[in-house]
Amino acid sequence: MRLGPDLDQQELAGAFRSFCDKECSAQHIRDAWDGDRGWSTERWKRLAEIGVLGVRVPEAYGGMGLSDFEMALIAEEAGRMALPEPLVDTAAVGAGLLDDLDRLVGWPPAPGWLERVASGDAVVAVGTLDSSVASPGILVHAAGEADLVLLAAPDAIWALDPADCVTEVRRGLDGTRRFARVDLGSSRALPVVSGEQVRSISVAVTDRGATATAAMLVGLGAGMLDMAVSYAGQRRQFGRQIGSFQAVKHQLADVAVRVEFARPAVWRAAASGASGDATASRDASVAKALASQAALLASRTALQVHGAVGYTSECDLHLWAKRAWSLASAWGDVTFHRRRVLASLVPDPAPPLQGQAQPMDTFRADRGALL
Amino acid sequence: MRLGPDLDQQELAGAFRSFCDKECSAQHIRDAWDGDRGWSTERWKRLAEIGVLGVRVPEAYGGMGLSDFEMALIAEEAGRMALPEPLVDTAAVGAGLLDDLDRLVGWPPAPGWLERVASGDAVVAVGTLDSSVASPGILVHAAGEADLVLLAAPDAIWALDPADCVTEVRRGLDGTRRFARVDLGSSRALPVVSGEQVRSISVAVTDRGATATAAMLVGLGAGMLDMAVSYAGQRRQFGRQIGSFQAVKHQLADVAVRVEFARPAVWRAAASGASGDATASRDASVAKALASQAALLASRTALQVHGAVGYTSECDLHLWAKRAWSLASAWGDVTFHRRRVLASLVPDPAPPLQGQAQPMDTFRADRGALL
Amino acid sequence: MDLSFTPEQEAFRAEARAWLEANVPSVSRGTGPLPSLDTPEGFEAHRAWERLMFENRWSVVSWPQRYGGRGLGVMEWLVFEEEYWRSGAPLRVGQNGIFLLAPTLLEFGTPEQRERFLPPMASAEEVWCQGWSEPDAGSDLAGIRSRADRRGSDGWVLNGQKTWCSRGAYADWLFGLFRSDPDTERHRGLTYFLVPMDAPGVTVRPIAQLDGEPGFAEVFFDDVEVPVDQVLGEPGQGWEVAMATAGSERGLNLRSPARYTVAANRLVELWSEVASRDRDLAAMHADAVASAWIDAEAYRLATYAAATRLASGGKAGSEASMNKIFWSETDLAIHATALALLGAEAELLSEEGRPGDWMDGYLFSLAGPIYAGTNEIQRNVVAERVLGLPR
Amino acid sequence: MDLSFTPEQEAFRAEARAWLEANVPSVSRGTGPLPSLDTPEGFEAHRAWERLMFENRWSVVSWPQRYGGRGLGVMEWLVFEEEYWRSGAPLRVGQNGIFLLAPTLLEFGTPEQRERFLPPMASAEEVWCQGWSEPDAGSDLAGIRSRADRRGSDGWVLNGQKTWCSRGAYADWLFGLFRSDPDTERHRGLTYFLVPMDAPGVTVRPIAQLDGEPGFAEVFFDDVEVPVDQVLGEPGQGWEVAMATAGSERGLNLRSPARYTVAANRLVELWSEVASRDRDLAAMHADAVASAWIDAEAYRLATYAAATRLASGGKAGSEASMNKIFWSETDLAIHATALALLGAEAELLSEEGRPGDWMDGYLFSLAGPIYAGTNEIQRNVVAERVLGLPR
Repeated sequence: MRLGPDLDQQELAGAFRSFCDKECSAQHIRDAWDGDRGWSTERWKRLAEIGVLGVRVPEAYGGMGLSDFEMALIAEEAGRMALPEPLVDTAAVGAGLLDDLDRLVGWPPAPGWLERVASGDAVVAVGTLDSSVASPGILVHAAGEADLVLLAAPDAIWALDPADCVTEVRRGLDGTRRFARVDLGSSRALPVVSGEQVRSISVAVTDRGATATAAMLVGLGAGMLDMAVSYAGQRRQFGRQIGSFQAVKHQLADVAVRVEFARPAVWRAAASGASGDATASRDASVAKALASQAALLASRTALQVHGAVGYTSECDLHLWAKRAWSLASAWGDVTFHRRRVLASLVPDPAPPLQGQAQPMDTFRADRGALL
Repeated sequence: MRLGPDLDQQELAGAFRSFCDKECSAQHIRDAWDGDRGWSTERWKRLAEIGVLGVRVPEAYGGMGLSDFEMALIAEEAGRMALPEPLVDTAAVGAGLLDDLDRLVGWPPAPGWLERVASGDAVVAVGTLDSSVASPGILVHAAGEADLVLLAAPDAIWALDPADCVTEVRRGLDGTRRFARVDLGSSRALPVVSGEQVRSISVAVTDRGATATAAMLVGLGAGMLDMAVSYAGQRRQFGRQIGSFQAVKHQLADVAVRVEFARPAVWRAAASGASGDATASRDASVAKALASQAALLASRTALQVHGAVGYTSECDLHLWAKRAWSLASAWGDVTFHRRRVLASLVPDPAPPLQGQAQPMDTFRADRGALL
Repeated sequence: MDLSFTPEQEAFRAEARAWLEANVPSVSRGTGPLPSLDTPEGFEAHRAWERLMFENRWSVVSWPQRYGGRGLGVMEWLVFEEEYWRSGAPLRVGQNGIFLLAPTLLEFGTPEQRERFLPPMASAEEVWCQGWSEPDAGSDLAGIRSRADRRGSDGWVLNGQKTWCSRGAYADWLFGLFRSDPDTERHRGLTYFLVPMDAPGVTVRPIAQLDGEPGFAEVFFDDVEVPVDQVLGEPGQGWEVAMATAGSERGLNLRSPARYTVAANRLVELWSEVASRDRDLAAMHADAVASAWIDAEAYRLATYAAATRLASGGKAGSEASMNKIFWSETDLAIHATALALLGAEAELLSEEGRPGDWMDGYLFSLAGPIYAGTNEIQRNVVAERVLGLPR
Repeated sequence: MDLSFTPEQEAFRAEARAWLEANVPSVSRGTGPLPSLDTPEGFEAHRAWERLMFENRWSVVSWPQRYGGRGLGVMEWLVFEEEYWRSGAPLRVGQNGIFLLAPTLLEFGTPEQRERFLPPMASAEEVWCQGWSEPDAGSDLAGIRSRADRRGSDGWVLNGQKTWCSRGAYADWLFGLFRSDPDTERHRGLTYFLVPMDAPGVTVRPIAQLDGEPGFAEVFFDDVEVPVDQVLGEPGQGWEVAMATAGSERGLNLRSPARYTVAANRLVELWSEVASRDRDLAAMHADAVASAWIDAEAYRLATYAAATRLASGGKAGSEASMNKIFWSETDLAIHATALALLGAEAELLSEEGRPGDWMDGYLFSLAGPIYAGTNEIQRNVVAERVLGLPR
């Protein structure tokens, strides 16, 4: 039993942290807000160059051949600096699903797409559907900027050209996140694969999305905690640093506790996903519930500690806070995942939890719990 | 529009407060714990002498002829001193139901019982049932010490001799509260009244029980807050009174806020009940939810502020805290009443709330939410 | 104890409701909703709405008639507020003047000052912003360093900087605290000034809030000359005057319960919609929804109880700090619960790039525990002044 | 990263489970449950259980074999704890000695002290209680005033009073801190003593806890003579030695995750029963139940992560304070949620006058945020030592 990164893994995360420190400042994020797509195609190329986009692409296809676990370490660092690029969508969920389609289904285009992901030549967006019955269209993050849109239902998976299926793009409160309406009906595409074999692949999509997003939320929480601690150490009122007031100390200590106790759960979920453990779905939900809760508490507390300064968009804090709010409901919010955990624990799913083991409709079922 | 006690009412409450100060010390409560019935028959007589047991008994039957509102003011003071006698059961709920049976049903024995209540000659206990189908027996507070047990179902009301229906008496964590199992089946009694006309009388039983108990909880909360403030002003650690630490201050300030904002809701519920307002049930539930929440927060915080001292049964605090825990689930707990409020607000009761407007089974449906 | 309103109050309610229903800017009549009051066009649209209200004597019902009010009591004001919020009428662009400065003017102002300032305030011809906080004096308001120096017998000269002035980007006048005696510290030696924003030497820098709009501003004073009759109260008495305003800000005046009860009722409607789609999901949120609604109701009832005390000659005191904690947390709870029900949908912007109503309300509610003295400060006040805990 | 246990660990788990299943006092075998360990008969029954464990080498699996252990690592200890709590075995009457004093003895004790004290501690032949707090030194532990005066070359004399000594009513030995240098203040000049409770001059006054049983005691010292070899560590070094014990108390040693995961699983079972009766009521509590279970799981995972760091040569630090906050609040959440599900039933006493299991657990959990340094103190530690906020 080992739970935690080894030295190599720590080094990998540390190297990526240095990259983010240099290449993803708050000003970079503001530039991304102002841009057409919410993130930088140049930095995307750089992410490919340092290998991050191919972390979980097999070496044979130009990737690093690592697992969801290393991906989670990377995602935490990305969260800490609020990296705007669709890393989770493409490098974690997209690459993971393409890898499954290659290994388990033998879908011919998969290797090509995996190569393009690793080289930074393709953005992949992934959405999930409750059922394969065509819906009036669901909103999928980053699908508007993607080269490939994958949709996973319990009994079918589609690979779509965004040009055929995206009907509109909406902006979110976080300026780096754009949501495209994907209309399966209008694309008239046939599924890549369908039938009972699809279920476990689709469940893994949700689990991977939840876990990688949870990792990013832990990083966002840690980042906001750092900002608040730093501000509380500088700002003076009543002749003292406000961080010397017990009320401020205790609020920040509570944030530290929630963030620290979310991290091992993310590690566990990522490792369970990587090794296909029987508890992988429950572990992912545990991680996402804890990480969302931690990041929401961090955002709420950091805003309060910053006072009016934090209420301005001149202060960088809101760039992190809005990302946290968005990600807290992405890939299932706190309520969704708590429900899923409970459903996994009762032998015969009790009535209040029926139907909860299904992958969710990416958007409508994404319920958020802000503080 | 006036919401609050007038001068006469304030005076009534003030006089009763003086009585409690003199005749209900913590030592008196400890004596009650050790006694056979959990309270004092001598003090019961004294309560009758000062008129408190007949507050809402008509003057014609020897009472003060006042309303549920004055009763609530009295109950708050009783809560503040953690008075052990079954005041709510007999003087609020019992007298209220007997008054209804007299005025609305013309039940011949009602005047006699009301006279006995006012004179301190009778203890009345009241329980509620989901339906008139005989159950294996429900637990009713104080029924073991009562001279009359009234049971209210949506379609029938029974008046029982405790000797015929009480099958066992159980003790609670609060040593002043004893619960008797009342077996309707074994009593073979016929209802005093039955049919559709009963429903509103039975609903009023629940509302009156919830409101008077809420008043007592506000008093208990205020009492525990006083104890904690007083202790925090005396106890020194690190060379300072612990009440000078911001962490202690803020916890106690939060208790003060919750207690202060529960009180007007109790006034409103009591006044609505007294005047038979259309919103009386909702107002009662609002009051009980707020008061239970406030008293539970007060008990949790007072225990924490007292530290290990408060964890002993040598310290008086536990006498108040255990009463608060017990009353927080008596006559419907926080969850029960929140559900009832929500059910009253949605025009067509939404599925999650069906069946919630019924009076509850006194015991099984009493769900508590401790902090 | 009497929970009913008088026939006069009921008639007043009916009149207010009818007027508001006929006049509130609305989609159905093609007159609304107004653009955000933190945009230039929105500000002017809100000003026009205030003027219409003033012309019909709805702007300041509790003020004396001579200043444009109806001379009504606090209960009638609460009734009006219930109807105002119920009607979905716009946020009040003049609120800082009407609800914060006006009570202070009525208490401390000279007859001439009241005549001069109250009517144009009520009509929003002159919109006021508050100039209290400074970069180093936020929660610690007594740390004010902006200076007022006496110039001759008939004037003062102001220098310094104020910040977080809500509506400051577009306001016409500012009321603010300045240190008039340089040898004093903390609460002493402050003076309360009324300053036109177009006075020479005043510079405004708008600041974008969380929603991206310039909801507040920094205001710089560079040798701004102010005549002596623009001092409110006595020179050096500024703290005492300001505390009267702060009581209004935290207490009943600024935050009438109706805004929360209306929001709480909307929350229940939202929940009811969710319940019709997903019964169990709704049940999982039922506790939070009910709790938020109950707290809004508690605030409403506590306000009636406070109004009852005031009507009997009682005086508002440190309970204002309890109010502030309670309404700000209730507001947050209502909006956070709504966002939880909406899920990811909550974060979508409109085509114009504006947050949806619930998100907008949530962003606004986040400021509640911060402005008018952070809730941490209010808890200190409750602990020390209400409970008597040692400082 | 390897989430599986080694074959040796799995074999150890199986052995532990089999032994516990065969030996844990149980209703079905007519051997349990044991009476409360705070009653005289319960104390002796728990002592006998510890002796049985010791005889089968299950009492202290992570200790060196020479003292009665199996010399196993922290991971094996966690496995054993999981099995122990899973089996429903009794609370450990010797826990203060085994989990708090023993690690300190192993770090600071002389070889003779270890030989003398560890084996009878492991067999519960000698049960230990902690003598740290004093009436005026609770959270402020450095305020200790009980004195140790040197008498000749081979002994000390103790005077003063200790309080909140858990198990103090029946314990055989006490480990405690005394001020050995009267001229010092706060953390300096303290010495860590090991004192037999039957020494002349020791008086014990049991104190009833919330459940009415004497779970702790006051202990008075009146010229109690103690030889020099009953000092743990160097004279004057008591604070440093004590802090090692405190780290164990707050951290991993005293509160292994298994007790919470077992309680959380029981909570889910309870919820599941409620769900079969009232679907909507269960749904309204689902969030709290899931949240409590998830927090217990988070504590378990965080403990494995900490054990991984320790196994790689890392050292436990101020994270002990985070642990203490987290396990105490998780314990409270689990039990409070259970009581909410049980409703009024929760408060009923048994025929013997004892609280039910969930209420008993709730009462116990209420002490969690208080003992071993209140959570307020722990939050100070986290803020100042982990986050580096100014003192």
